[in-house]
Amino acid sequence: MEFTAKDFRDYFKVIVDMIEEQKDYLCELDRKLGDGDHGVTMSIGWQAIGKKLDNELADEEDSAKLNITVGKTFLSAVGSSVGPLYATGFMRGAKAIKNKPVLHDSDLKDYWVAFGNGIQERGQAEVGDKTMIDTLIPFVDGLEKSFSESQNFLDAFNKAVVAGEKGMKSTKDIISKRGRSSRLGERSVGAQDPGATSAYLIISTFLEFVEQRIEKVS
Amino acid sequence: MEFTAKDFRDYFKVIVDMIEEQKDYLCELDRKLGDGDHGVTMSIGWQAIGKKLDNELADEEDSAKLNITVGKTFLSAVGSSVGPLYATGFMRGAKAIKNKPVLHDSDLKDYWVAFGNGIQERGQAEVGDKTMIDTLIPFVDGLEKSFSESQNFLDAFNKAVVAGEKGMKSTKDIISKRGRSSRLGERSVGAQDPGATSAYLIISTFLEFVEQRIEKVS
Amino acid sequence: MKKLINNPQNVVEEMVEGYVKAHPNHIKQLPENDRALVTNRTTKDGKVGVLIGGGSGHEPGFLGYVGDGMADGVAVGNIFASPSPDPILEVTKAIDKGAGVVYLYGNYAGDVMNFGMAAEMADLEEDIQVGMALATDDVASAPKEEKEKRRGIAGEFFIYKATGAAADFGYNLADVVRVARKANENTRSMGVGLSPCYLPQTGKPSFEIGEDEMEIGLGHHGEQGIEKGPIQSADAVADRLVNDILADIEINKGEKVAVLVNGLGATPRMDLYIVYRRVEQILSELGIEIYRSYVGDYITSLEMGGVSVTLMKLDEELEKTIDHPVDCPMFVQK
Amino acid sequence: MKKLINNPQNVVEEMVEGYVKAHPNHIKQLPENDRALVTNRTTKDGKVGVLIGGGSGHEPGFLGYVGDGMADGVAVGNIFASPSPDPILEVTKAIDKGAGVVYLYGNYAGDVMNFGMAAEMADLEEDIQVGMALATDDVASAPKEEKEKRRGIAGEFFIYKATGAAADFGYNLADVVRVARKANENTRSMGVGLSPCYLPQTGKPSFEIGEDEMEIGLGHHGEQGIEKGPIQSADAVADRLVNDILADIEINKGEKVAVLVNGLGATPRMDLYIVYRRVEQILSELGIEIYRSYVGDYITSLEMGGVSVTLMKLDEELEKTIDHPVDCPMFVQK
Ligand SMILES: Nc1ncnc2c1ncn2[C@@H]1O[C@H](COP(=O)(O)OP(=O)(O)O)[C@@H](O)[C@H]1O
Ligand SMILES: Nc1ncnc2c1ncn2[C@@H]1O[C@H](COP(=O)(O)OP(=O)(O)O)[C@@H](O)[C@H]1O
Ligand SMILES: [Mg+2]
Ligand SMILES: [Mg+2]
Ligand SMILES: [Mg+2]
Ligand SMILES: [Mg+2]
Repeated sequence: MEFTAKDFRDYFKVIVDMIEEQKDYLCELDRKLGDGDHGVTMSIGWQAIGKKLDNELADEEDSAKLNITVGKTFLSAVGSSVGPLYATGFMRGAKAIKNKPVLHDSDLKDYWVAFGNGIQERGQAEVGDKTMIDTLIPFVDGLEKSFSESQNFLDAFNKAVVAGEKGMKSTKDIISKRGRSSRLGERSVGAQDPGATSAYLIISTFLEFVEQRIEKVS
Repeated sequence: MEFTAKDFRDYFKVIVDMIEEQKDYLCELDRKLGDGDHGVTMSIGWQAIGKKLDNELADEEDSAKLNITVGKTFLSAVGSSVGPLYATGFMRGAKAIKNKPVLHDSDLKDYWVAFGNGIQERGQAEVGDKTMIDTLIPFVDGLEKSFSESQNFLDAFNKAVVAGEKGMKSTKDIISKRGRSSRLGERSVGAQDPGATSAYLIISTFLEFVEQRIEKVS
Repeated sequence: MKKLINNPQNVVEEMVEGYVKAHPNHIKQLPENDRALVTNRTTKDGKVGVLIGGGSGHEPGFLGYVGDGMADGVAVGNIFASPSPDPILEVTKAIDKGAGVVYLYGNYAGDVMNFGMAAEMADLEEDIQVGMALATDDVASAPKEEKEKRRGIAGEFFIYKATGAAADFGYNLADVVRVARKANENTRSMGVGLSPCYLPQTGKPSFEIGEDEMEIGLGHHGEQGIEKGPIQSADAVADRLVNDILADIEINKGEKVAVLVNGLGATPRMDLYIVYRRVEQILSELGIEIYRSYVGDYITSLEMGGVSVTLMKLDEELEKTIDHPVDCPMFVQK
Repeated sequence: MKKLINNPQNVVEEMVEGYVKAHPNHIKQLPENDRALVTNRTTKDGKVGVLIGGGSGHEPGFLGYVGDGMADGVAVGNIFASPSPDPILEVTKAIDKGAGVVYLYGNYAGDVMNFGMAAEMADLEEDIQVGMALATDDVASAPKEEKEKRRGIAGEFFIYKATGAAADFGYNLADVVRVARKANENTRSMGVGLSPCYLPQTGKPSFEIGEDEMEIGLGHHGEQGIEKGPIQSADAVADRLVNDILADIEINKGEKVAVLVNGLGATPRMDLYIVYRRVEQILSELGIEIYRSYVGDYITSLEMGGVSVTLMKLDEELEKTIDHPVDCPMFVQK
């Protein structure tokens, strides 16, 4: 599989639209656990990215540079909790694919592993804290494991997204230990974490994106 | 007919209870035309009077002094628009019956005429301004006229209350020219003036009070 | 209606008690009447006393404005009801320093009668000279031809500010009254209501309004305004308020104004500054100079939602009064 | 939801614009970043810079507290969202006078990460020393054993007050940070929510609450509290809040406190003073001396209804910081 800066741009544009659709749902989840703004925050951030994609980044051919700008733009636009988290994800991802005009399977794997691990490093959350880490670490672990077995990115990513989804759903049943919702204690049980949900949407959208691209090509 | 300080006290106590019953209705009328507090204001004032009647005034034998204290108590307790108005009514009434241990028909007529005229003097409103004056001036005029014809207080007061009632009802159809409601212009039409209503309640309660007393006696 | 109160009958007493306890260096209750509050600082001999007052429920108006540079005392009424003459008279006696006392209050039937009666008593019984100035700043409350019928709303703040300063400058009673009346003459306000307040004793909303409606020209006791309509943007509201004000008072290019964007109680500062932003734009476009701005809750109506805009046209004398420092429990200006 | 705004997307930009226009003598926007505001007055050379910040929607917090005696600059976030490192860094550069800068913010995941990133950049890229102090005053947000997890609410006001004064006294960075942390150590708050606020962009209430309910321990972004129950009297609420605070921090007879009764946005001053009245009674009964009181809207949550009580236990040094005069657009103390 091959993946270029143009593909990143197209993928990010799909996220821009996806976030607009999911905005209310993400806010609704955050109203139960936090301050009700997660959808708004994601929307502000991705709208800002959308503008960049159409302007400064319209002709960017370096995937790493594109990802760095995407991360910085998101951070500047939103601050908040998820600003530093997702920004770090994109910037660490960028680092992993530096100077590669075209990404191949193992580059893409490296990108997503760096993305997930970077977020964990930034936020210092553990699996079970009821955060996006509950999506991202199972996802990263699944990706690494499956890829080491099959050396096939698409196949491994597929399995990793399934693991991420399971992680996301698990946040429903656990007591929060991080972020705003941690103050709820027992009362946090029963609601799915908004950040875990947006993280899942970002990875599952990537899966759909590459699958559709493959369909088109074939 | 004979009327003493004790009768005044009993009458005023009936008003205390009557106002509690009419409180919400008077507020409701004021919500349409003013600031919605007329019932509250009347209640605060009459509750204060009620306390005085049971304490300092419990043994007061001078009708004039009793009325002066009632007026002052009302004024101190409420301020507001109706504080000075009703207080002046009671104080002018008191002046008209000074030094009379027992009031007879013509004294009672003088009392109520002074009551109504005093209020008009204080507020400088005219009939047709959509205030309590629309109740009180027809009432005073009716009282004077009928009394000069019959020299019978009860008969004259009866007719005067009917005139007052007509005046009160007329406030529904006129544009306000005084007080808070005057700013409404056309929009004040259709609502009955709260002060005209409380003034009517005060005089009609007096009528009921004396009629019942006569029944009891006879 | 949700309120953090105890017995609705006692809200004014308990508020005053809390207020005096919170600011013992600023203010005290007179022993003669617990609705009579005066500054706890010694005021200059020969200074004209400044007395303000009105119904409760407008906090910081009116008790919040007693202190250095503003009022010397306040008579506190029931909720939305004028104080009776008793506390007015007690404050008058307490703050008279031999130079007389000026009464500042809004043009409401109740206030006119009660302050009027107190002034008569001060003159007759106490031999204290009393001057009066009524606030009639609300342009929505009567047409220009009947200006004397207009009620006073947030513009009262500017009248207190100007009058308090004039008294501090050592002006005599006639001059203090002149400044107070000039401040009123030069001040215009207009407001808009979005959501009602609730009288504690009735628990009823002060006015009815639909989910998507606003009422333009609303009075600050919930008296109906001049127009009910669909809720508009902050800019449109600012345009309407400022334009109605400027249609009523001539303010020319190069002239200076003080601006007050006043919240009615429940409106976030965020919204007030968004309204201010547009007010500033309009005035700048017209070349009217903003000398000083006040944005916040200055005269409220319990938890009413909405905003009013006030402009005071300044001359040199009023500028000086606006600059004068103030130290009140609810308003401080350096 | 009824708001006086224009486009919900632009509320923060428009508020900041209005704010800067309203107070040009006090505050200015940095050309590098319009969410970076600094005092428009020259601060002393060698003075430690005081930087505050956080999400918008808490006005007067946080931008209202930039001025003489409080903060030198503020980084403004989106509604209820930490500012990003960019404006924090720009303010840091602008207010550093060679003595370093202290960051004051509430203990929220977002703020911790963004201020932390900015501090790293200030150190690495700009060679500016940065100290930090987090507000963790809300006793309802975590048990005593996990105090470091507690969020910051209205107590931030006292931390700004103390820290701003310490910086003005000429303390060095270490000492300013020490005072800031001591202020936080000595400060406890707890609040109660009666009605929600509405995020401008969603129009949704920040929390659900029944007509006759209140939520005790509510966070100031509408985060759920520790207990939802029937609405209680002002006295009962004050009892609960003060008792929970006093169970958490030892304040002995004869010791002094500063008191803040803070409205969350839509609560009338009347109600706040009624709550204050009871707070004062409790403290007086315990022989705790009230050194100074603040009653009003100091740190809000848009139009949320409710109140919080904050106590800061004072020692001699903190007393001096509390007495220090302040001149900010939204808070002045003589
Ligand atoms: N330390 C952390 N590590 C990872 N994720 C976190 C951390 N803190 C918070 N989050 C995530 O952030 C989400 C909330 O994001 P958002 O609502 O946008 O920010 P805020 O909390 O500032 O309002 C949570 O649902 C959680 O998944
Ligand atoms: N100048 C006046 N003369 C006679 N009655 C008046 C005058 N002004 C007001 N009123 C009466 O007062 C009533 C309102 O009383 P109330 O609601 O208790 O006082 P407020 O207007 O201070 O709230 C009006 O309905 C009207 O009848
Ligand atoms: Mg959130
Ligand atoms: Mg009324
Ligand atoms: Mg009234
Ligand atoms: Mg947030």
